[in-house]
Amino acid sequence: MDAGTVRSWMSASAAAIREQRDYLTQLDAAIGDADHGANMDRGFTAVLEQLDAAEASQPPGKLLLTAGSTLVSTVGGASGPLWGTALRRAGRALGEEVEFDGPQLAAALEAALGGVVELGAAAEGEKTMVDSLAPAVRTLREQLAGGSELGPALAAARAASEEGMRATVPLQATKGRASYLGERSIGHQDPGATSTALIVAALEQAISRGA
Amino acid sequence: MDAGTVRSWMSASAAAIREQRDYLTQLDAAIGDADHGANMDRGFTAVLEQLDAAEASQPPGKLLLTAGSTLVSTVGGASGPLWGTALRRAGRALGEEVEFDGPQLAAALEAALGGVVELGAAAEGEKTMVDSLAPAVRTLREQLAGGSELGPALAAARAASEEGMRATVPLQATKGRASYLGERSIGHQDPGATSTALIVAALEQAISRGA
Amino acid sequence: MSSTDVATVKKFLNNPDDLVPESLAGLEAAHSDLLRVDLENQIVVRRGAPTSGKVALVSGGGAGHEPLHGGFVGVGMLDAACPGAVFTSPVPDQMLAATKAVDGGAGVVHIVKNYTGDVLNFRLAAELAEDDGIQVESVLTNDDVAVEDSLYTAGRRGVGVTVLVEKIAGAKAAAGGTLAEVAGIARKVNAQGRSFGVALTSCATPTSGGPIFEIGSNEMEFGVGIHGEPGRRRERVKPAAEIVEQMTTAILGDLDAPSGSNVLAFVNGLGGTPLIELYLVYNDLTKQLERHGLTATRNLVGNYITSLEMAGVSITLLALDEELTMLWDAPVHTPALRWGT
Amino acid sequence: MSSTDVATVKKFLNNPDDLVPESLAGLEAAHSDLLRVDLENQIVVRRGAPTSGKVALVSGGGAGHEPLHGGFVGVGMLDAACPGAVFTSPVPDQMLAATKAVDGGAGVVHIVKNYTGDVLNFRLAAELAEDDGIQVESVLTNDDVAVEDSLYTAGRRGVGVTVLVEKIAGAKAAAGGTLAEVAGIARKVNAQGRSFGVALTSCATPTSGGPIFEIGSNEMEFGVGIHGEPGRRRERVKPAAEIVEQMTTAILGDLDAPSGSNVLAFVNGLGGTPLIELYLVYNDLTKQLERHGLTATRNLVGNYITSLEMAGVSITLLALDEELTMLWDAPVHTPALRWGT
Ligand SMILES: Nc1ncnc2c1ncn2[C@@H]1O[C@H](COP(=O)(O)OP(=O)(O)O)[C@@H](O)[C@H]1O
Ligand SMILES: Nc1ncnc2c1ncn2[C@@H]1O[C@H](COP(=O)(O)OP(=O)(O)O)[C@@H](O)[C@H]1O
Ligand SMILES: [Mg+2]
Ligand SMILES: [Mg+2]
Ligand SMILES: [Mg+2]
Ligand SMILES: [Mg+2]
Repeated sequence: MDAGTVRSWMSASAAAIREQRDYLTQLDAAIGDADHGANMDRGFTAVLEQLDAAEASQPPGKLLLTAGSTLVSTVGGASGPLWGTALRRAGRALGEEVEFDGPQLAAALEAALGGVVELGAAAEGEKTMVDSLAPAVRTLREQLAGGSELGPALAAARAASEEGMRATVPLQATKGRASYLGERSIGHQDPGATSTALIVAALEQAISRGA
Repeated sequence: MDAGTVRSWMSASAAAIREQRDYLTQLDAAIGDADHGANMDRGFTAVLEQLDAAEASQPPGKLLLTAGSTLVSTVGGASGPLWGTALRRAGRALGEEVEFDGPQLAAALEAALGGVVELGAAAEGEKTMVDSLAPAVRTLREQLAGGSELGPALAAARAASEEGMRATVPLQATKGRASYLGERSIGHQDPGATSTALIVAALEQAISRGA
Repeated sequence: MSSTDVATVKKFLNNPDDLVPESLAGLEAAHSDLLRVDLENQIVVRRGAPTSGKVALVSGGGAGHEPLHGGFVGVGMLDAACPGAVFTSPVPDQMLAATKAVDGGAGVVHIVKNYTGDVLNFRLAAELAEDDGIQVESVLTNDDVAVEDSLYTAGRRGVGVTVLVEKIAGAKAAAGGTLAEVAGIARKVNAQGRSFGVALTSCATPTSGGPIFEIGSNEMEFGVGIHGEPGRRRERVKPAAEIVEQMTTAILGDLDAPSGSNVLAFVNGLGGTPLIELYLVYNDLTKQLERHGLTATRNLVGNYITSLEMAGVSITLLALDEELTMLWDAPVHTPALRWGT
Repeated sequence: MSSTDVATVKKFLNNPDDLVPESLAGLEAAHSDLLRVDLENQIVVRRGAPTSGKVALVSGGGAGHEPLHGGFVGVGMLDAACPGAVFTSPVPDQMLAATKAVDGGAGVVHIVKNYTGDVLNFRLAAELAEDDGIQVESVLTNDDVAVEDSLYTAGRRGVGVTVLVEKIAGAKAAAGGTLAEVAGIARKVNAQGRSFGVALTSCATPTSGGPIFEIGSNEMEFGVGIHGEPGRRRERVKPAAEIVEQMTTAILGDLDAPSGSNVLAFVNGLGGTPLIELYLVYNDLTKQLERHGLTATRNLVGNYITSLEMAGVSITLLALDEELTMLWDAPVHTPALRWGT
């Protein structure tokens, strides 16, 4: 995997978010302020512009740093700094390498998760993007450690992130805007966990296509 | 006819307006500002209070003066000064007499109409209360002049006022708030003409009951 | 037609009939340094009134247009206001009580928006005041170009310019103007100002509870009044820049303001339109003014003459000269307009 | 549930995405004596900033709460404001640009409403500013008693008290307060202020076009936020006096203001509630204060921290002492708040 993989990941993420923009916003309307779709779409549109403008020779880590900084600079809201920091940490983890393998990818995603948790202080079960990102990272790590190929490992990670996303429905939010609702947040799927599952799915897609 | 006649006229007017309050307001919503029912109801409620408080010995003209002043002081809007002046002029026309006959009644109503026209400067056909009051006064005068009994003459006057009221529907308003609508005022019945028809009908009712 | 909820428009109310007096009591409680409320007569009177020798300004009209008029009682603007029931002209008794309460011997100017009810009631009040030996000059505002001033209407409605008349004539009175001078400057402001309003939704009066007119989710009332009177025509909603262009064209078609003139540009919210949109409208307006060679040397953006919770906006342009500019800039201290003090 | 029209909420707009910049351009055009707008960075900066040696105040947050914050940039209040998209926290780049534009060498106070997005973005901005050698103190406002401040929430939301913090800390900075003093007084205002909001209708963001929440024609959101976040519970609409009693009880249950205290009573419209109702609410509020032995020695009634066109009201009570009263009374000259100058 290389810079091309990161570029396709970001493209696939942007496309998925664009397609689900209204759905994400609707989810946010139910327990937040109805801007999550617009926020993420604005951010990933800018990411694609920045990556198009980035030199072709840039290594994958550098591209992720750029993508993360772009999210921080364009999204705003809670999701901007969180996903921005995540991608920046992932980029930093990949360093200057031109290529990366499965374990390096897993480490990068772990760093991403670490950034989210450090900034947002949410543990799993608080009805946030962490509920989708953490199981994905954990599953990828476990599958690779258990000897899985990257393809099936990523598929499992994607499934785990989607399961985590769906598992936010019965939860009561205790972080972010949805926490203001108290018990009324129960019964709704978290928008951030939903966009996160889309981004994880985009990663699987980018890598399986690239393979 | 005497003070009792005036008192029953005012009671019957108040009752009819109370009953049609929402209808009058609806008519006013279509081509005005949705307050005519409330205005007239507030006014006639106050009139009844004032008449209840007025000495039993007061002559009919005095009672009409009080009623008119009360309308001026409590209604506001266009209808308050207009109907208030109308009743005041009618009261002045009856003077200090304790009793009055058909021709005196007709003269009082003519004075009332004169007051409305003097203050509001509306001619017939401008889609105002004049379209209901003027035919009523004219018909009463003509019927009495033609030898009619008061009862049938008043019934004819009432019918004429109702016809005048209905005839406001196709008119374009050129006076009052409805005139701002231009052609869009066409097709709606004038609220002031409608309440006027109620007051004329109340007069017929008061006199026929008294008879 | 849309499927808007016609059943009720929700409001912060106790008894609907008490809205006006309870709101006035709140106004007095909040601004007792500036004014007092006479609840029996339902009038708002400037603290310290009457001022001997100063011409007094009284205005009034139906309630529901707040801050007009009660919010403009204070130093350098109105001496008294008489609010009627919502959208209903007050009665002559109120106007008379207000006139008596503020007359300082130099006469009283009645500022009357041109609606049949207001005109008739103020006419009766002026007669009564004159019977009491108070000199009254009535000034009619009739700036709404959405209405043709012709034999076929009750004349143009008084709308946005009323705020400017009250401010500028108030300054003239504070500066010691005579009754004729104060009335004269008020008439000049009215003559040099024109307005046009557009509504996106209807308002609802507290007693009726429901919207005054039905309007589709893609429609606007072009040329709406401030009492929920429907406008001259119903149009499809357009981009703000186009709406503002149409409004400006209507106003400038009737205002003597040649290229090179200075104007006061007043973007007024009708109550339910958020401030963020009013400033967007002001931005579009500046472009239109530029196109016509006009400079907005003064401006006012906000909710000053409203129509309850109606979503909508009106634009008023006032052709300025030095005198009007100076009077506009003069100190004013009222609940709703304040500067220089 | 009502049959309210969910299709669209009509607005004065051109391209929905341009609402914020176009509105800012209008703000600048209307108030160029007070402020300038840097459209590239989407920030509002006080004319004449930076003032050497003066502590600067920067605030920001999602747009849609106007006049907050841009309307409070000027003399004696904010030095800069950074609005994000509607209801979306601005990004650190804006906050950094604003901070740099106004730092006069004495440090910058960031006034941050307690929402995860605002907190995180301002945190990143403060780090960047400190990297640039600018001293930053962040002050969090979290006055909304409708939200429990517990492990189970992101903490209380910052609402009405933010306006009071900006005014009072602005006065402290204008009076030459040090960074620690200005931040200290800001924190004191936040600590002594509590708010509670109620909505009768939802607002609609320009991009979504429809209401954020559905609400029946007889319902209200009790404890609503300023971003259309539903409140803690849905209730049937009650008479205003009862609503105000419940709001006051919630606030006073959490505010240290014993009988005999002076308070600043702030009745704030959320955007779509007419002023006539706000004053009615203020009237009901004075009765509640009286019942609790409190005196409103200062007050503010109007639309100051809004939620687009939401019909609703919030009440903020601030326990006053001499210092806060004096700073509240100090001159201020901004588009939305002005006195003493
Ligand atoms: N403290 C937090 N940690 C992790 N994720 C969070 C946190 N707070 C909020 N989020 C995520 O952010 C999402 C909301 O993002 P968005 O709507 O873009 O921002 P905002 O809430 O500021 O409007 C939530 O659905 C949730 O997944
Ligand atoms: N100039 C006028 N002459 C006679 N009647 C008039 C005139 N102007 C208005 N009216 C009558 O007044 C009625 C409206 O009364 P009302 O709704 O109580 O007052 P407003 O128009 O001030 O709200 C109209 O329907 C019309 O019949
Ligand atoms: Mg959101
Ligand atoms: Mg009417
Ligand atoms: Mg009326
Ligand atoms: Mg947001």
